[in-house]
Order: sequence, then C-alpha cells, then structure tokens
Amino acid sequence: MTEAHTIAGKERMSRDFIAAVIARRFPKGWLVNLGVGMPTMVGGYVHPDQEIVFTSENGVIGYGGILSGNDVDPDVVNAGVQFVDLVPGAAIVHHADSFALIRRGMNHVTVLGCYEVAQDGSFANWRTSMGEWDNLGGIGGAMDLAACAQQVWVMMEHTTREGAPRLLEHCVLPVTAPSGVTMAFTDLGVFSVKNGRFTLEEYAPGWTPEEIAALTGAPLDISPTVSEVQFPR
Amino acid sequence: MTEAHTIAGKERMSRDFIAAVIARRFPKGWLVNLGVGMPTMVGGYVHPDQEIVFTSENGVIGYGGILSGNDVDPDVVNAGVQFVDLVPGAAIVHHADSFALIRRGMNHVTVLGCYEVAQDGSFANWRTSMGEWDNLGGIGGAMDLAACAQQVWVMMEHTTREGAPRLLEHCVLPVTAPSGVTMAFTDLGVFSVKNGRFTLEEYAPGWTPEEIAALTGAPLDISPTVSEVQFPR
Amino acid sequence: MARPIICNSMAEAVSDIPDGIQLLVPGFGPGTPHNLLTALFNTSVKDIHAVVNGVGFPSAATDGRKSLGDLIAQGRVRKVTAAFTAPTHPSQQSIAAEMIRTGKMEAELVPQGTLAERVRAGGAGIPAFYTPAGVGTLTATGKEHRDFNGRTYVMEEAIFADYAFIRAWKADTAGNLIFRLAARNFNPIFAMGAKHTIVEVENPIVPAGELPPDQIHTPGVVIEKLVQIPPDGFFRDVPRA
Amino acid sequence: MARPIICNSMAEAVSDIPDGIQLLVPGFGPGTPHNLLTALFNTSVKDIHAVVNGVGFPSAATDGRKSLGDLIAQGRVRKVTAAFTAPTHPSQQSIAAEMIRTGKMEAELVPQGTLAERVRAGGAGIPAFYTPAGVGTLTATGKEHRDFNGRTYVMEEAIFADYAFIRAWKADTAGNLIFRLAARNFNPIFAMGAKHTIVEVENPIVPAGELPPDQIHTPGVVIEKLVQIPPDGFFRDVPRA
Repeated sequence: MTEAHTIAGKERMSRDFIAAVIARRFPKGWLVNLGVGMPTMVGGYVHPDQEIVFTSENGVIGYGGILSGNDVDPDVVNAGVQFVDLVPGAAIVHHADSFALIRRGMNHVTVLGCYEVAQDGSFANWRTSMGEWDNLGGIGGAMDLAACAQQVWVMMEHTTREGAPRLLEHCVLPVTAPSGVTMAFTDLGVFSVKNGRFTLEEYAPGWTPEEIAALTGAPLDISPTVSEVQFPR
Repeated sequence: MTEAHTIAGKERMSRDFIAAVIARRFPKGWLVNLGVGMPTMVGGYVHPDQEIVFTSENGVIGYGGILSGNDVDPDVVNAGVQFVDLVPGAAIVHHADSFALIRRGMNHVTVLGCYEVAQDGSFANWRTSMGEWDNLGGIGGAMDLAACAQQVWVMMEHTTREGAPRLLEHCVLPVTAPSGVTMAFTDLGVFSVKNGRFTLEEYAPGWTPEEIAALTGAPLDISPTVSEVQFPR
Repeated sequence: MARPIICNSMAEAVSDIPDGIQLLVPGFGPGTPHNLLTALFNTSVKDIHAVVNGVGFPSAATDGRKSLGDLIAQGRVRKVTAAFTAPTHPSQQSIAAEMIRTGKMEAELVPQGTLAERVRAGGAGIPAFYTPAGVGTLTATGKEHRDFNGRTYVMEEAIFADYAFIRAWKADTAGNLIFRLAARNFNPIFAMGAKHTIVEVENPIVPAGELPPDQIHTPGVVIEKLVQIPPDGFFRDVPRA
Repeated sequence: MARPIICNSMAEAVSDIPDGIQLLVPGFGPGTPHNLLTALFNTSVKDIHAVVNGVGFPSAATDGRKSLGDLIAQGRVRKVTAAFTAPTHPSQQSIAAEMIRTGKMEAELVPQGTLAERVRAGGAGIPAFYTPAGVGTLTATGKEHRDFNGRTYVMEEAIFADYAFIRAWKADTAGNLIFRLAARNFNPIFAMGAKHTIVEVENPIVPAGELPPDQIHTPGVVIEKLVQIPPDGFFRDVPRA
C-alpha cells in the first residue's frame, strides 16, 4: 500500500455507479459498443428516451440488457458472450460485416475496460505483461474499435490493488491504441483527455480534486465547472 | 472481301449450333458463368443430367433459361439483363460477394464473347478501338472473370465481317486478360489453346482443316483425333 | 434505436444535396433507384461524380422517369467511374461515350468486380486492397503492382462517397433493408459506401421489429433517409419482352 | 445443381482430413461446430494450424463434447491464429497460453476485425488489404505500414485455409446455409475461406428449393460436405445462467 492509497479509506464509486454515470452521458441516438467486462454493465443504465443502439463485435446490432435464468436465447449474446435480448429493429450481420461497420466509424463511442490510460489518449487493456513480444494476450475487437470508433471512453479502476495510479503520463503496458481516448471513467471521477492533458470533470462523492490528483500518475487539470458526480436518476 | 473469305461461301455453324457444342462439353456439376451476348445462349443447351449451375455477375447463383413474355419476374435477370428463372437451390448474393466468389475461383469456366484471341491465350472483348487509352469501353465483369475463373472459353466468329481472322498470333485490340483462354469456339470449329499454340479439335460440317487454317491468323495444329463437330442431341 | 428520417416525398429526400457530390448509383437492370434519380434530375444539382455499373443512356420512358443518362446528357455529371463507359460494339452510339471522347466528361473505367470491391472497401474502412483483375490490361495502367505468392496483383483504392441512392424492397423505421432477388446487386454495398444514404422503398415502411433480424440485408444504422415510393412513382422495371 | 456430399456421420465427415491442415473454427459462444470438433478429436489428426477467435480451454462438459482446447491440450495443434491467445487477466490460467509461452505451440495474435477480414479476403480472392487496426501496437510489429489520405494503415495478408468447420441452423441439399442470430458470427466468412468446407447442421437438411434464395447466408457452391447433427449430438450451447 502506498501512502496515497490510504486516502482510499473513503468509499469509491461502485461499478454500477460508474456504469450509470457513463450511460447518462450518451447523447440521444448514439451507436454504442460496450467492451467485455465492466463496460457491459453500462447497458443496464440507459433511459429508453436516449434511444441508444448497442452493437457487439459478433454482429448483433441493437441489443438490450444482460439476461439470466432459463428464458435466455442461447443464440443471442453480446461481446462478452453474455445472454442479451434483441430490441425491435435489431439486425444481425456476420463478423466481417460487423467489423466493416466498426472500421467505417459507425460507433459514436466504444466503452472499453482499461488497465492504464495516458494523457496522450493512449491506453492499455489487452496484456498485463511487459515482457518481450510473444504473441500472448487477449485483444478481441479492442484494437479495431479503438482505432475506428468516433470516440473511445475507458471504464476502469483509478488505481491498482496496490494503490498505484492507472492514469499515467505514459502507458507502461503495451498499448491497445497509441491515441484516441477522450474520456476516462474511474471509481474516483470523470476525466476528459484532451490536448495531452487529463482534466477532472466530476469527482466521486466525498472526495476532493486534490485527493484524486494525488492518486493520479500525471498532471491533473481541474475543470472550472468541476462538480461532484450526481448519481443519475 | 479477302480471297480467303470466299471459301466462306460454305455454311458456317449458327450461334445456336456453337452454343450447343459448348454446352455439351461441360463436365457434370460445373459452375459456369456465361458472358453477355452470344454466350448467354449456351444456357439453353445443357442437359439436366449435367447438373450445371449457371452464375451471373449480379449475384444470381443458379439460374435457368432465358425467358420472355409476360410471366417473367422483373427482379430476376442474368449478366445480360435478360429475364431468366431461378432453379431449385438458387441463392442470391450482393455484387461484392458475387465477385468475391468469382475471384476465389468458384467458376469452373467462364464463357465469354470475343473479338480476338491469340495463341498465348490472351483475348480482347471490351473495346474495338486501338487508339490512345481514354477510359472508354465496356468491361463489365470480364476482366475479373478472365483473371479468376478456372478456365476461360471464348465463343466468337472466326473472322470479321471483312474476312480477317480473329484467331491471331497477337491481339491487336486491347486485351481483357494477357492469358487464360483454353478453348475457342467459333463458327468454323473448336480450338484448344495450349502452350502458345492453337489446335483444331473439331471442324464445322463440310469444312476441311486446311480451309480453316487458311482463315486463321496464327499457326494451327491439327489434333490427331480431329473430327467433324457433331451436333449434340 | 437511432432512427433514419422518413421523408414525405422524393423531392424532400434530395432537397439538400449540394453540387459536386460523389454519388453511388446501384442497379443492374432491377434495383435502380429511378425515383430518386428522377427527383435529382428535377433539382439543379450539378458537377456530380457518379459511381455506377454503366453510364447508360437517357431514359426512353414516356412516364417522366429519368436516369443517370439524362443527367449526363444535360452536362451535370462531371465524372463517371463505371465498368461500362461506352457500348462495346462500334455500331452503338452513346451520348456519354461521345462526351467522354470529347473531354466534356471525365471517365474512369474499371472492372466490375473491382468497382464493387472498391465501394465495399470504402464502406468497410479499408483504404486499399489488391486484386488480380485487370493485371496486364489498360485498366491497370499507372497502378501499383505487387506479387503475392507468385502471382501479380494490382492495388486498388477504396471509394467512400458523399451520397448513395438505394432501391429497397422492404424497410423498417430503423432503416433495416431487404432487397428482392437480383434487385439486390450493388444496393447493400453502396448503402454502406457513402456518408449519406437515401433509400427509396417499394413496400410500406413497417415499424422497427417487424422485419426478422436474420433476414436483413442492410443494417439500418447506415441509413440516413427513407422514402416510400408513392402510388404514382416508378415502381418496377417493366418487363421488356 | 452441383451438390455437396451429405455424410451419414460426423466421423465420416472428418474421415479424410490429413495431418498438417490449416483449419478455420468459427463460433463466438453460439455457432461453434462442437460436433465436428469432437469428431476430429476422435481421429488422430495432428499438426493443425487453427484459425479461431480465441484458443479457449479444454471442454468442461461431461457429455463427451470436445473443443479446440482439448486438441491443443493434447499437443495436436501446431499453431493458432487468434484474437485471444491468453486470458487478459493474470489471475486466469490457460493451458494454451502456457504452451505458447514455453514454445510448445506457435501463436499469432491479431485484432478480431483483422482476423475476420483476413479470412474474408482469402475467400474473396484478395491477397492483402490495409487496416488501421493495430497501428502503433505490438500486433503491427514487422508489418508493412502505409499512409492513405494522411492516415497510417498496416498491410494484412489474406488467410485461405485448407478446411473450415461450420455450424449452420438450416441447410438444403445444394449446400445453401442459414444461420440463427448471433450464431452467425464467423460462420459465413469462414465457410467461404477454405478449400474444403464441412458443415454440421442443426435442422434436417431440406431438398434444394425449400430455402428462399433471398434468405441464404452462405451460397451452397462453396460447401463440400454437409452432415446433420444426430439426436445424440451436441445441439446447442446450454445456457450458462
């Protein structure tokens, strides 16, 4: 435990809280790709009025929430191979057409899980080893999405279990893309990533910008309109 | 009229005759593309036992004969935009998938119309002008087909209206492909094209190999098994 | 779902198209967006770069329908990229070919499969690819050649256009499209190959959810505008026979 | 129509597969050809180069079904080309990853969209294409880079395999295939991406002509063998919840 991490005796935002914070930020009618892991939770927090279309790498265009129980359709899954339902107006395409649409820039945003994000917009989410290149890792569709979505948002823990920052000046792990992240959502706040700088836009309830800056591995600007994160209704 | 052409007071094979000669040569189960013009007539002369599948550049896989009258389906056409019917087991794909299959080498043979064919297997069928390259011409799918079908057969008149040969040492017109033709079917006979040589395999009824050689603009070998074309029953 | 705009008329659907656009025009006999082409003809839009299988002829129809050939004949098409820029037979005459020959219209002649794949690539975020079609012919003149596994290929660059006009058989309010038989042809790839895709639909546009997700040929997310063909519109190509 | 061979059993369908093949294995949860993979496991085929989304794990199922992971665990897979060669999280263990780490199995890790497009290209006669995916990452190491319109892309070469195992929902005797919902995934492109394509079919194979031509996802002309999943076969993935 680093000294900085002791600040974290305070409660951080839950994954569901972060998912809701992300979900409310989608402008109406956006096409959204949700990555494997934490991001798949975001689908549960959009409002019908937002008319968000969720797309998945496996060619599902227009799915709803994650399902469980015995009523699931075994042939309807999202990118995390979780059972989901199709919404009215859904369409299915094959994998090559799915990535054709992704590369074409169909997605207004992709929300991806993340180990590290740097102030230049690079991020790392597919390999935890820094060793020599040995073709080991789990990329999935993240590199295609990161290179081609109109925006890349990352959803992540602000620090490692040991308290080391995950928002950095430079990524230490191999990157998923050398640039592109515009927003980072952590358990401590909402950060924009622009012009090579992190800016704190919203902070977790009970936290101060200074406490968050102390847990951040890069210079942190504070937005003039910074405020506490509101849990969306 | 050249002197040679006066030999042509003799009757040449009709287009229907040539179409039938081509049709009977398809081995069982071949996938056959028929080009615009004369080749589309070939479809009317296959026997059901041959189980030939005709494909068209516009994504129709499995069509039958050319139709006329009021019972045609206006949405079912071949590469010549002639109305045809679909056979049981037909499938429709879009234009990019259609040419994906063509480039993949799906077609055992493409039968194309032709102005000139040379002994090296090159042929010309898309432009009648020898002038400077001005982007004028009608290629259609011929270049994709000629480059990618497993075999290229050409169906053509043996001579121009003026009596000049269309089987040549070298094409004069701009080529559709610099090689690839394996068989040429003309109104005077059937010719294999192999190792840089034309070989007469069958001659039109009433014609002699020598008469045909005289109307051919390249050296003509005579097959040891040469025979008169039999009109297939 | 994000929804395309459903227009009330063909005129409305083409009302904001500026001069100078690159326009994809599908069709291979059936599947031609006659209604949108006619509506475009009735605007003043010019300097069009049309991407199309064949440049065609002015419409011979007496019912008011117009084709790309009519726009060409009026000098409103700056350039064509096509697999047929002239009739193959010297006995046939074409206004378009004459305009190309005399320098009044620019032309790019490409193999049909290359044309289809260039637009597919554009709609798939692929800037260039290699094909064997055309190698050793005039159409490969000036293009980069490269060998893979002992065979020579030519590099072709993608086309991603400003606009596409599409002709669909069925559509829902989410923009999902189904085409009918050989009317499909270039439509699905051209629908993906442009920034602004406008669709004329033969059947009444149904609510999202009514078309089976497994039977959609073009996902609605790439569609900007839908307009149903009105009762007095140009519905089907008349059988020629 | 030219007809694919209809096999009487999974064992018959895989009986002539030699060692050393490159094999396409689709599936993304649903759509995995479990029956053919199990039949292949029960042969002695080895030295396989598998092209697959993820290397996976040995099957945990108690019903006898085997996965690619079982073939890998037996050392019968020489190489994998995949978008997942190891679990992303260090807490997870994978036999496949350990074999790759220790040099017992060769691996090529590629972005998923690149994997899909490489096979699509192979099945489309396109030897190489350019993509932005992976530029600036380790996966682009040693690959050719090139700029188009001011953006940098990496060149990727096609994959055209010896064999593909396919899982279809419906099929006819002409080999035409229909997939169901997200079970489609890699199946249509992998079906086109190999010299020998073998299909396990969930529903009874119907006579040619019974499937609507407009609803075919894979045209039968690329199919070599069809085999219906028997009553005691592995029909569907069991819901996990």
